Amino acid sequence: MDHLAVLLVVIPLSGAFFVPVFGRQGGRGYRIALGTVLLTTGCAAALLIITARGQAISYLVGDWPPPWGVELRVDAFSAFLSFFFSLIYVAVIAFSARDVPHDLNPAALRWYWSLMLLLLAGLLGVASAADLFNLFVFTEIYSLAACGIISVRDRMDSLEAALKYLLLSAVAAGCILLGISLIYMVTGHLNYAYLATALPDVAAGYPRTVLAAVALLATGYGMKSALFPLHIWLPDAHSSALSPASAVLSGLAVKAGIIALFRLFASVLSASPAVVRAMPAFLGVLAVGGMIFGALFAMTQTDLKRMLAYSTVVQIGYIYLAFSVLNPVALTGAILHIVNHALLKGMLFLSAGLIIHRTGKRRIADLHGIARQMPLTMIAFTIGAMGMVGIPLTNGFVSKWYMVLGTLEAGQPLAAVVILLSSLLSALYYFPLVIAGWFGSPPAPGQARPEGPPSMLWPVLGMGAACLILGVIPGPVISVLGEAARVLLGR
Amino acid sequence: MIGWFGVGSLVFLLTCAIIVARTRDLLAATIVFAAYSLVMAMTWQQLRAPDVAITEAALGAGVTTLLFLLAIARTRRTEDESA
Amino acid sequence: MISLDLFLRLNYLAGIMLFLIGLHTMLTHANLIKKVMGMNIMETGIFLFMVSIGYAHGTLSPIMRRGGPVQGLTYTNPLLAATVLTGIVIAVSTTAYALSLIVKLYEQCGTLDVDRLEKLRS
Amino acid sequence: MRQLPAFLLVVAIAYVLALALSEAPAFGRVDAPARNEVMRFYLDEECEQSGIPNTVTAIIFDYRGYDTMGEATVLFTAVGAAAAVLAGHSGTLVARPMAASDDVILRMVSRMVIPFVQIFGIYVIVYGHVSPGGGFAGGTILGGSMALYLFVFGPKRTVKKLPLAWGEIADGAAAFWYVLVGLGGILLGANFLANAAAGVPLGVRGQLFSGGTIWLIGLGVGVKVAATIINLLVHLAGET
Repeated sequence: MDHLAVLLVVIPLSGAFFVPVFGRQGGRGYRIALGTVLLTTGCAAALLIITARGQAISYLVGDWPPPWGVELRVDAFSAFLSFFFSLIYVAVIAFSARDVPHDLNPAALRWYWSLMLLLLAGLLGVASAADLFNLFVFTEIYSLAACGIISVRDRMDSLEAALKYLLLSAVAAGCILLGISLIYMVTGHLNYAYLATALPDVAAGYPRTVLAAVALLATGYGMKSALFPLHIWLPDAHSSALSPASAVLSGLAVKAGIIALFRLFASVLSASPAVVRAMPAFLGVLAVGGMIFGALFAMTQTDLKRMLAYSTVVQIGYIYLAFSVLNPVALTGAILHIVNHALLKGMLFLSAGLIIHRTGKRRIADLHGIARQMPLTMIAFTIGAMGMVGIPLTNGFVSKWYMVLGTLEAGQPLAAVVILLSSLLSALYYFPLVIAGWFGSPPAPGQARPEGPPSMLWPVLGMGAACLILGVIPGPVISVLGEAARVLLGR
Repeated sequence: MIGWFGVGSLVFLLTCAIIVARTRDLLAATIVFAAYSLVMAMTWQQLRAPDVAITEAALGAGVTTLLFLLAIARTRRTEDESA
Repeated sequence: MISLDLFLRLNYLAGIMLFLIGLHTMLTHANLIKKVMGMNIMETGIFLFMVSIGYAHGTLSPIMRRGGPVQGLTYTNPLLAATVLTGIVIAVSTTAYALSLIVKLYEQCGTLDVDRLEKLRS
Repeated sequence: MRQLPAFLLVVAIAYVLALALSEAPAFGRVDAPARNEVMRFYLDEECEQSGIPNTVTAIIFDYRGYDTMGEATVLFTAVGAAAAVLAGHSGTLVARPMAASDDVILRMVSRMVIPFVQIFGIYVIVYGHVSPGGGFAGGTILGGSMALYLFVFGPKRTVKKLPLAWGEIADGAAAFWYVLVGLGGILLGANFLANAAAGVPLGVRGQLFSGGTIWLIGLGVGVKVAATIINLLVHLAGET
């Protein structure tokens, strides 16, 4: 059964390799992609069942024990994220089947499926890595694939956004690699567990080197996850991609950097007291910046997808802020918010994609009265907006509730105030849109357009249902996550 | 110690890097970059990493240069875009 | 504070300086191809740094002669060589992809200058 | 505009790194902290048990074979992304594919040289576990020979000799070959990518067919890298 830990990554990789070999005709690429993603979801579900009771799988690739070989570690944290990530992928791949083909030429379409699967493999690889260099390699896989699915859309703004993203993520990769080599220089280990044992002594002997390495790693992963001043690539990249690609990028890909930092911090860096003092505080300050400025930028946007992209900057801020107080309750909220935001933002981008697919409109001002034409889409969009703001009975409320509770418990009421304030700001840019969509008068009442095709609607509505379910009965998920958070913080 | 040869190649590398950064002619920069990569490969050979050196000579000096040449052939040769 | 010891670490210093030169080129130059060159210099700087970490005076390259290692001699760190190899391949992949994006952008816009691209878009 | 923040960022990183380096272990120390039992295990284990003289190749394809699978995937991703970008003809400017050379000397010499370069590439691939080199370097040399053909005879003839579809199929198949070798380890009752632990015979040290799966993986990686390079160059040369 332990083999599932490696199969989780190998299945999407194999699917990606199959597409150019077997998927050269028509709809085959789609079928390969969907089959692969379903298999991966099954695999992740089995892993979640195994690890939910707090027991972690440690897989030794090639049967070489650490510190010599590469170790994979799947615990409740990574299994939970893997399961939801692949579940969201099912919806996005199903949505793509109708949305993407008419935007792409056949060769680009083939690679679109392949790159989507590579992105998933990279994300799952990051979630299960227990070795610094292995983490770096999978970070590169997902970053390149993320740029790739932006640039498959052959437009000038997509190409430019992809290039900007690629160059900045190369800078980030350089910082990460330099950080890894500094850590290796003073410890001689790459495996998390061995680093954790070696680090307390080393941090006493080489305090500045360790701090510099941590600063470089935090910069690198902060850039990859669009932490506030390093978020400049995100709005272009996420608004110019195809809608399903935006859903995956905004919902899942930016989270990989957060996951990597959480894991690194929890299993390695917490061994050094200086790092524990410096890093979370630093991240917390930047997170607050992201929550305030991201919201202000979001308010001024006129383009729907750009506004959603800035909203991602805000939500990333929540997750980092909740992480920075180092409290198990807040961390439970943060992990839950990773998944909740993935569901909500994925759904918002997909419903924006449906609106663009049917009407061709993407300016916020043009969306008045859109609910009369596409009520089901608008219901999904409304659930997403309510979740983003944190209205009770949606999943966004649950995670924000835990984050606020945790920050209060950690004795940081200021952080709680910032979370509430930023939610209020979210309401200011989401609700006018929703109200105009439901009650505004459509510009040309004569031309009624039907809803999108069912094959595009059900993924969106399914995600909406998932959001409501997680919002109404969060109990089982919270109990799994509480365990995961305690394991992460080592308490 | 790394010896005078080592120090000399480090100085050469830094000079090449600055030239690549400064010159406005992209083709010239590519050629200097190829020389830079070859000297880098030699430095790594001196640092007793022959596998890395042979890979850098093939990938860094060879393929990267070819990629740059092709890209320049299909775009433009100079950095100045007064036209 | 920063001491003179830095000069006993000449190889590290060179690697870091190449990293910084590359980073500066990447961030300040407007030309896209030049940015990619800066990226390559930055990455080779890191690799030089890593290879230098693996080196130790008076050691051999980690390839054993027939009949096993010679007694009393040591070898350079093979793990760093392996990681640098991986890094080189990743760097080349990134370069290739970046250059194909640049060629395509040039086909569509006729410029390699980021400022002009910015103007064209708005 | 862009100059000042970039300069400040570079200075900040320079300061952090200088602080780190001023206390880091000195260059070239034989007793540096990184030279610990992990490194010694690789070297000792190599000479005691496994049949691979080149320790770096052993680390790449055996101890840390999973990372190398990721590395091959990064190459695959880059080719895919580049191919997707360059596949369509949507540009407003006319694409300017690379022209063939009509120099007789160049043509004759490259006709003679290419087979030798290819043989050398294959040699570097298959002897990667004995001498410096291996799948990545050898595959690059093999791909480089085809790049020479591309540069001299032009992309049209290259594509006629080696259709792009073949390159893509070889790329995907060779990457999948890596996964297959890994799954072989599971089938033999050990873990993914297991070599000696799965009972694969290691052969006689220093000979061509030694090192168990290392040889198989190296071959796949060589094919993969060669296919990758020629795909990339053909795409970039503008014949798609």
